[in-house]
Amino acid sequence: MIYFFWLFALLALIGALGVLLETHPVRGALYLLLAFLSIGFLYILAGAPFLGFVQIIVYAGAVVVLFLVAIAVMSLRRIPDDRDLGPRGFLALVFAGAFFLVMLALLRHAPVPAAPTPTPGAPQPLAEALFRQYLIPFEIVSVLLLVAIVGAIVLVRRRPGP
Amino acid sequence: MLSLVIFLPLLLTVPIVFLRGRRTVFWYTTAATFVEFLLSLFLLKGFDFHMRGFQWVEHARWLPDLAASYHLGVDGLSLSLILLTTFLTFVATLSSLNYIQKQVKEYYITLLILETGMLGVFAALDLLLFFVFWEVMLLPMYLLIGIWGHERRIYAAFKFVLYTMAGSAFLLTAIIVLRLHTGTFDLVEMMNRSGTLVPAALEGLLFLAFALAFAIKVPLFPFHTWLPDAHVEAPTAGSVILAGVLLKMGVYGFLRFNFTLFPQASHHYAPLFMALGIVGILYGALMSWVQEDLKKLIAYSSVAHLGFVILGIFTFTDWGLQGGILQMVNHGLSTGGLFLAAGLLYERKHTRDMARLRGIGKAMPVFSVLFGIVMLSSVGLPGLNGFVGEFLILLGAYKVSLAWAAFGVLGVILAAVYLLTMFQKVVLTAPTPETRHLKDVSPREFVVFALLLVFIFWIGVYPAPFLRFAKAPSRYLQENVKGAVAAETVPVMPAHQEVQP
Amino acid sequence: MNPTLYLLLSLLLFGLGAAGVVLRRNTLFMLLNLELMMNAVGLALVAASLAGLLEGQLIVLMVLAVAAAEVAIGIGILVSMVRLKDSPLVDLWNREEP
Amino acid sequence: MNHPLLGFLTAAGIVFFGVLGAAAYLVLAERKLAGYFQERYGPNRVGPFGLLQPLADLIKLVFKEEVVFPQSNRWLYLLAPGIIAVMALLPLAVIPFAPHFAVTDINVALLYVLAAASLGTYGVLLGGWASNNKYSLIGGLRTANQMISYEIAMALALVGVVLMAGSLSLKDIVAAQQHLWYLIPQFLGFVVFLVSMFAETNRAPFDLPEAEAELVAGYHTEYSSMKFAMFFVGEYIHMVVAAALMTALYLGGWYGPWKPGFHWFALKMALVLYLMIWVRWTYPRFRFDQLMRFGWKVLIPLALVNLGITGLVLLR
Amino acid sequence: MLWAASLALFAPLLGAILNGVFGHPFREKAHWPAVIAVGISMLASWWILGRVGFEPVVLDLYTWIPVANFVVPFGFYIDSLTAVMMGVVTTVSFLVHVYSIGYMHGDPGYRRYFAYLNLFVFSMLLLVLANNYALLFVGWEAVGLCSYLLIGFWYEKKSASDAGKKAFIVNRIGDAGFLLGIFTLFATFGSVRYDTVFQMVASNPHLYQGALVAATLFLFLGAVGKSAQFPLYVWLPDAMEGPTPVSALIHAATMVTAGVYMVARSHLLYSEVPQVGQLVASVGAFTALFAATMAMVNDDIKRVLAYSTISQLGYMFVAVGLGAYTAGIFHLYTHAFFKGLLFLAAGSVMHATHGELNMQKMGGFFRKMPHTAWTFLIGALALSGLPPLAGFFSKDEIIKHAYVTGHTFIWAVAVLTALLTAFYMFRLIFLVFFGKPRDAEIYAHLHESPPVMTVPLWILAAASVGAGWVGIGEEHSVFHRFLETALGEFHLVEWTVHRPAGVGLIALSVGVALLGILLAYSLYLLRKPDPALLARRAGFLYTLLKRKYYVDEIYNLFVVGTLRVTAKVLFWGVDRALVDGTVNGTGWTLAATGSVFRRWSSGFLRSYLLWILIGANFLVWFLLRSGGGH
Repeated sequence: MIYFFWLFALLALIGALGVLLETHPVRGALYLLLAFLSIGFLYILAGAPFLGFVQIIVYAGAVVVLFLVAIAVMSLRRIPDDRDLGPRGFLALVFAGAFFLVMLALLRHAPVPAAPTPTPGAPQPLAEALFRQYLIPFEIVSVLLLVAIVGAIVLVRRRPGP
Repeated sequence: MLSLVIFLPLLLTVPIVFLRGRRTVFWYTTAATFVEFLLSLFLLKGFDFHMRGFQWVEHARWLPDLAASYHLGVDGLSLSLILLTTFLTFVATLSSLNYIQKQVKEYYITLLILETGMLGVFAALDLLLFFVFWEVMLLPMYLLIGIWGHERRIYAAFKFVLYTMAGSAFLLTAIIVLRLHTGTFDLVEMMNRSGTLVPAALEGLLFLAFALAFAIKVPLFPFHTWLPDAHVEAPTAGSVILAGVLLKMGVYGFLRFNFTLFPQASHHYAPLFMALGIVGILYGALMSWVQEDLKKLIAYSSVAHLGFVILGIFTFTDWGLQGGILQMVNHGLSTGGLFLAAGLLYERKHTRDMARLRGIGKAMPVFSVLFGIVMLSSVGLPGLNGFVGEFLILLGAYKVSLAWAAFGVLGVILAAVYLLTMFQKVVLTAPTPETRHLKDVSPREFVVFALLLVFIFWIGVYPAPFLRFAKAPSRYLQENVKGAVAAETVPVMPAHQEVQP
Repeated sequence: MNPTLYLLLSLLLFGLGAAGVVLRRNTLFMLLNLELMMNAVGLALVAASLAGLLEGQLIVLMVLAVAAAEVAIGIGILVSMVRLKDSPLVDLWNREEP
Repeated sequence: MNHPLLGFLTAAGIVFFGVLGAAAYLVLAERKLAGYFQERYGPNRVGPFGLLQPLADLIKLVFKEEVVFPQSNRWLYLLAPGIIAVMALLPLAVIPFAPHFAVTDINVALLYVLAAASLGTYGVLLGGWASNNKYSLIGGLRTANQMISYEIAMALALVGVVLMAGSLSLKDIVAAQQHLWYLIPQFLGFVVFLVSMFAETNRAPFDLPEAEAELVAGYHTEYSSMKFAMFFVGEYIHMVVAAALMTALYLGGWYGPWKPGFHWFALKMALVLYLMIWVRWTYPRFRFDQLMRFGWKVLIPLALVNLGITGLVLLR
Repeated sequence: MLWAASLALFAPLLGAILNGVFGHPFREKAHWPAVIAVGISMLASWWILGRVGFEPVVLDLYTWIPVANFVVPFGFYIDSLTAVMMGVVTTVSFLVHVYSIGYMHGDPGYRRYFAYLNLFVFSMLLLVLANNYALLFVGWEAVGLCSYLLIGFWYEKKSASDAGKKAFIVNRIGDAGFLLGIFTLFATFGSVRYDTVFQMVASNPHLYQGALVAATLFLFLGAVGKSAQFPLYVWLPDAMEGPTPVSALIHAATMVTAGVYMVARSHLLYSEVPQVGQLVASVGAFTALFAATMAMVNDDIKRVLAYSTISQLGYMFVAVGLGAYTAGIFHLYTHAFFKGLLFLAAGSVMHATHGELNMQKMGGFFRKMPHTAWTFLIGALALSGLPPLAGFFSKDEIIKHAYVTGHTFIWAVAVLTALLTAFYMFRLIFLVFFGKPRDAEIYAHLHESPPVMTVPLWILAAASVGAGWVGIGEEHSVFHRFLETALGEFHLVEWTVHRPAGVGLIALSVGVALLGILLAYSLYLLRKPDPALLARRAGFLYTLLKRKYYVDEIYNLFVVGTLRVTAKVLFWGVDRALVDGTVNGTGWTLAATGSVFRRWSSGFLRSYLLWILIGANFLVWFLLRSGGGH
């Protein structure tokens, strides 16, 4: 069971690196797809199948498709040297690394307790919590989504005139 | 009734929006300010000049939880200034027919709002209400200078606002501290409890805070640099009102708040402020002597005149106080006249530089006579209004000590120096080709000056009715300060006996 | 299977994502990395749920919804950027030093 | 350790080959039925009544020449048909063909099915993109749009069923239909699910992407031989799986009037398949904008209404 | 009595308003309203002169300034002193008005001139009639104003308007002192009314010794300013820029005498403080001598007469200073007539020579202008103090009084000045009227002035002769007894020494006068010791006198110059640099700090992202430091 985790973790990392380094848009999107799928499976492995499949449906199924469609529609080409390795890029790497180390220190400083073996949770308790204590956030998120939809449409609508 | 007087100009601004044409708006506003002047005269009916307290009092709920109330009232001092305000605004409006070409409607609306602000300041008996009106009055003035001013108007308007705001910052803090100590904003209540109003140490501090805000407004010596710039850049009407009324608010503040609420501190700091007054007189006179710009010269001359007033009121003698209060009205008239003349010249020659205004005596004889009389009233020639005030102030100063009077008298000499030099440069020289064929005073402009001259001669020859305004307030202030000083230990309630003139 | 492993992975992913966003000049890849960062956060939350905090999963749902909305708007912006400047490069939109 | 895995593998093998065979013969059945609908015989030359026709087709496709043109993303070009085929097969793992016979059962089975459906879009999209020509690209995009839009409608319809059954696992859903097929209470849901199934499988009125007339052959224009076969077979497998799903969700699975068993399941599947073929050869094709408008403005609201009604009914 | 006084006072005011404001219709004949008004005023004054009784008449019209206990009435105080003054003022004014008709004929500002003249008469009468010091001050300054307007009458000429301004400012300095005097009086006596003040001083004289000294000194400072005594005399010579009739009226007969009148009016105060009196006398004496020296060398007729006026005023102050108030007023009375005559005669000379005043360019005018010449001669004789004429009686009385009261030094100075007076007057006569004409062109155009000018000259000449007789007999003369009532106890002041005054004294003064005339005769007519030669040998002394002791230059340099420099320094230094500097300074520093931060938001999008990342780091690092996590 454990080696499944390492497999998917590795795949996720490959995906992430791919997105980081790849210049060709479609290939970049596909690396991302790989990362999303592996994270989805990791969710399932972590005892949250509902979450895992939702992740797969939403991210892998819709978001990356959206990216691909966008790339296709705008016929984005590969931009060879779009990586900025000047002083700013270097600083970015330094601070990303620093952030990682700092978080690590924080992690070590406040270790997360190792939990009992995860029960493959059925969706019931999750649904229970979602619609009882957390009803309001649920409603707010729905409003947010509505706004996002309207926003996206307005943003991209071809305005008459120049 | 008092509220009507104060807020009528504000109401009258509404119809302006619907009028069309520069002339119609002009005649409408002139009529409006004239009606306002008549209405303020109505306040005189039944006004008892001997009564100590306030009359035409109006008291209404405003901010009960802050213990601030809409409390208006008038005594001799504020009534004289209210009449001066309405009269000067009327004269100023009358004089700004062809001076203002752009945004005419907005100009007249600002003027009327300014009038409301000013009247409010003089009638407010509630510290918070006073502060509100104090700020309300500031904005239209800023607009007047900022929009309809001349070349460096933005700088001047900005400086004007910054200076006054700095002052009012201290003013506000002092009012709040006072509110915390006395539990109310109401001035009358505080007056009844004067003496033990605020612990002694704090009294000095509060006095200085109030004094700073009013000193900037007066303007006293170190804080005066905004005045020349503001005057040079302001349009004629703006200058007339700025000199005629706004400067008096500083003095009014001293009389109404500093002396009534902090008698001990007033007495304690009197020599300092008298010295500042003297410095103002001499410094103002010297400054105006070397000026090339006509309006800047007149501005510095009002610094000198106001120095006289400050010298007068801080003597805490009957003559000093009554002289000071009368001199405020006189200064309004004479300096107002000077600014009108300067404005008139600017309308014709579009310059304030005396070098180019040389020798208008020949071309404009009538104007020269009018300008001469106003100049002489400003010099303080006996028989005209300036002399009566100055004489009393110096008399009061002499009562305090010969030295003060001696320095004051120096001011009288210097006044003659710089004003005559100016009059000689502008009027009494051979006309240059530029000034040879200038148009003399038009009937409307003549009426403007005539209005001023009537009062200049009247106060000069028969000042009694005007001195009556200041009788009761000065008596009260004098007793208040004397009482507080005498009773250093035991605060004595000011005796409430009737006073024989 | 313990949560620290998950957290470690999510940290790594987040770091890579963050570096990516700042490094890449092409807006598309910035958006991709951004999505990656959001997922890394999801992962960390799942790790938390592993450690017993059930609400973790719930929050992941929320994060997921937000991320989806964010992509929609991101792609919208990308489209209008390309439409205006014919290239997805971010640097075209820098405001010169006044 | 070996016991559960072994059982799992044998069941998977049975289902896989069973469906493969069914798909092959479904192709033949479609061509035969199309012929009868148009009053002509279908293929009857190869073997008795043309029964060996699918075998013949298979051999033909396999030996066709691999036409491969030079272009950058070869891997995607090759991967696309595989995705479609695999994604089509995945749902079979959770469908309960017989009372005690199902490859496996997970409590979020329906989500698993939905996931498979949504991943399916990639095959089409990547296929269109990789074949590097405008028509296939546009075809690919249109298919992707269509599948995503109808997926939403399908998901909402399924929610109705889940509400009634109270569980996401197909076994439980089928078990819950013992007395009352969900066809009746969820009729609206059934209609929406049926229509979206047609869209998901790109068949009949919704087969715009590879509509011959305008877009030459849609996303699989550039594919030939084995790869084309994968596409073609994938489509038919998808039909079979769709039918299986429909029977499991709405037609009560293996329940029947007398002895419930697999034979009822097979019968209902056949009926559904017949319905699909029948619809294909009668209805004209949708225009793309009509298709999208129908999907968003008719189907999704209908599904929501159905959801509303079931919710109200259940609540009371 | 009230009616007469008000009539006398307000008639000229009415005339001034008529001419000034509504004068348009009169344009050419503007002199009619003016002359009539002064005429009425003169008649009223003579009527009062006749009717004035022993007790002063105090009348109050209305209360001018009622402030607490400082109550200033607008009222009259009429006694013999007032009557005499009114008489002198109105008579001389009337004659000057008539003379001006001719003199100012054709001047564009004709109407304006007569308006100012009337205004002047009104102010002078107000000054004389006032019944309290404050109202006196009003008249005092009003007269100053009129002199400013009249001196600067031809304001196109820069020198004229400058002279006007100078006159007003110097007067103002004097008035400042006067003001302080009034304040001291009010402070000590609680009122400024003559009657109350005099009554309080009379009742207990030694009570207010200190205050009285201060008051009298300040008042005298005012008198110095107004009557052009040293050091405030500088404005009088320049005042000659104005029209000559103005000089005659204002700078000979009336305004300048206001100072003497004021001292005479407050004789009770000055008698209480003899030491101040002595100061007044010594200042008077010094000024007399000082002015006389300058008159000797001056070549401008009007300037010479101006200096002679200053010198004669010095004599009057000597008189009132030493307590001989009546003598002072008597000299004032006679001086008004013959100095007025001299000025008007000089005016007619100027009229004839079209404005030429330089004596060096004249000579031998006697034949061409007999009337002017003769009247001028009479005036000069009167001024020098030869027996039958007015000058002798009044001046001699002062000299005698100085000797009698033991002030030998002042007496000596007085006699010496008498000599110099005779000398410079006859120098003028011999240079102008006798000898050979030095400038043919001027001499050719000479013509006698029209009768309207010469008739007043002859009237004044007669007055110069006859005026003196009134005062024959010192204490017992008609004039003295008349003024007795007003100036009260003549012998109030007991001087320590009381020497008998023999006839020798009179002989000495007449002799001195004749000596002066003889010197002038020999020097300027016979040219035995040629004046030019003398001048060169005198060298420095001569140029010193010529340049009027450089007094004007000194004033300009020290007083005006330093003030102007300090003003400039103050303006640029304090106003601009210091105060404005700080204000603008604060503004500037704020802007500077602002711009530092502006650079930080560079507009480079991705650097913002970087900053976010850095920010996140610090956030977490901070969380770590503060004992992160529970």
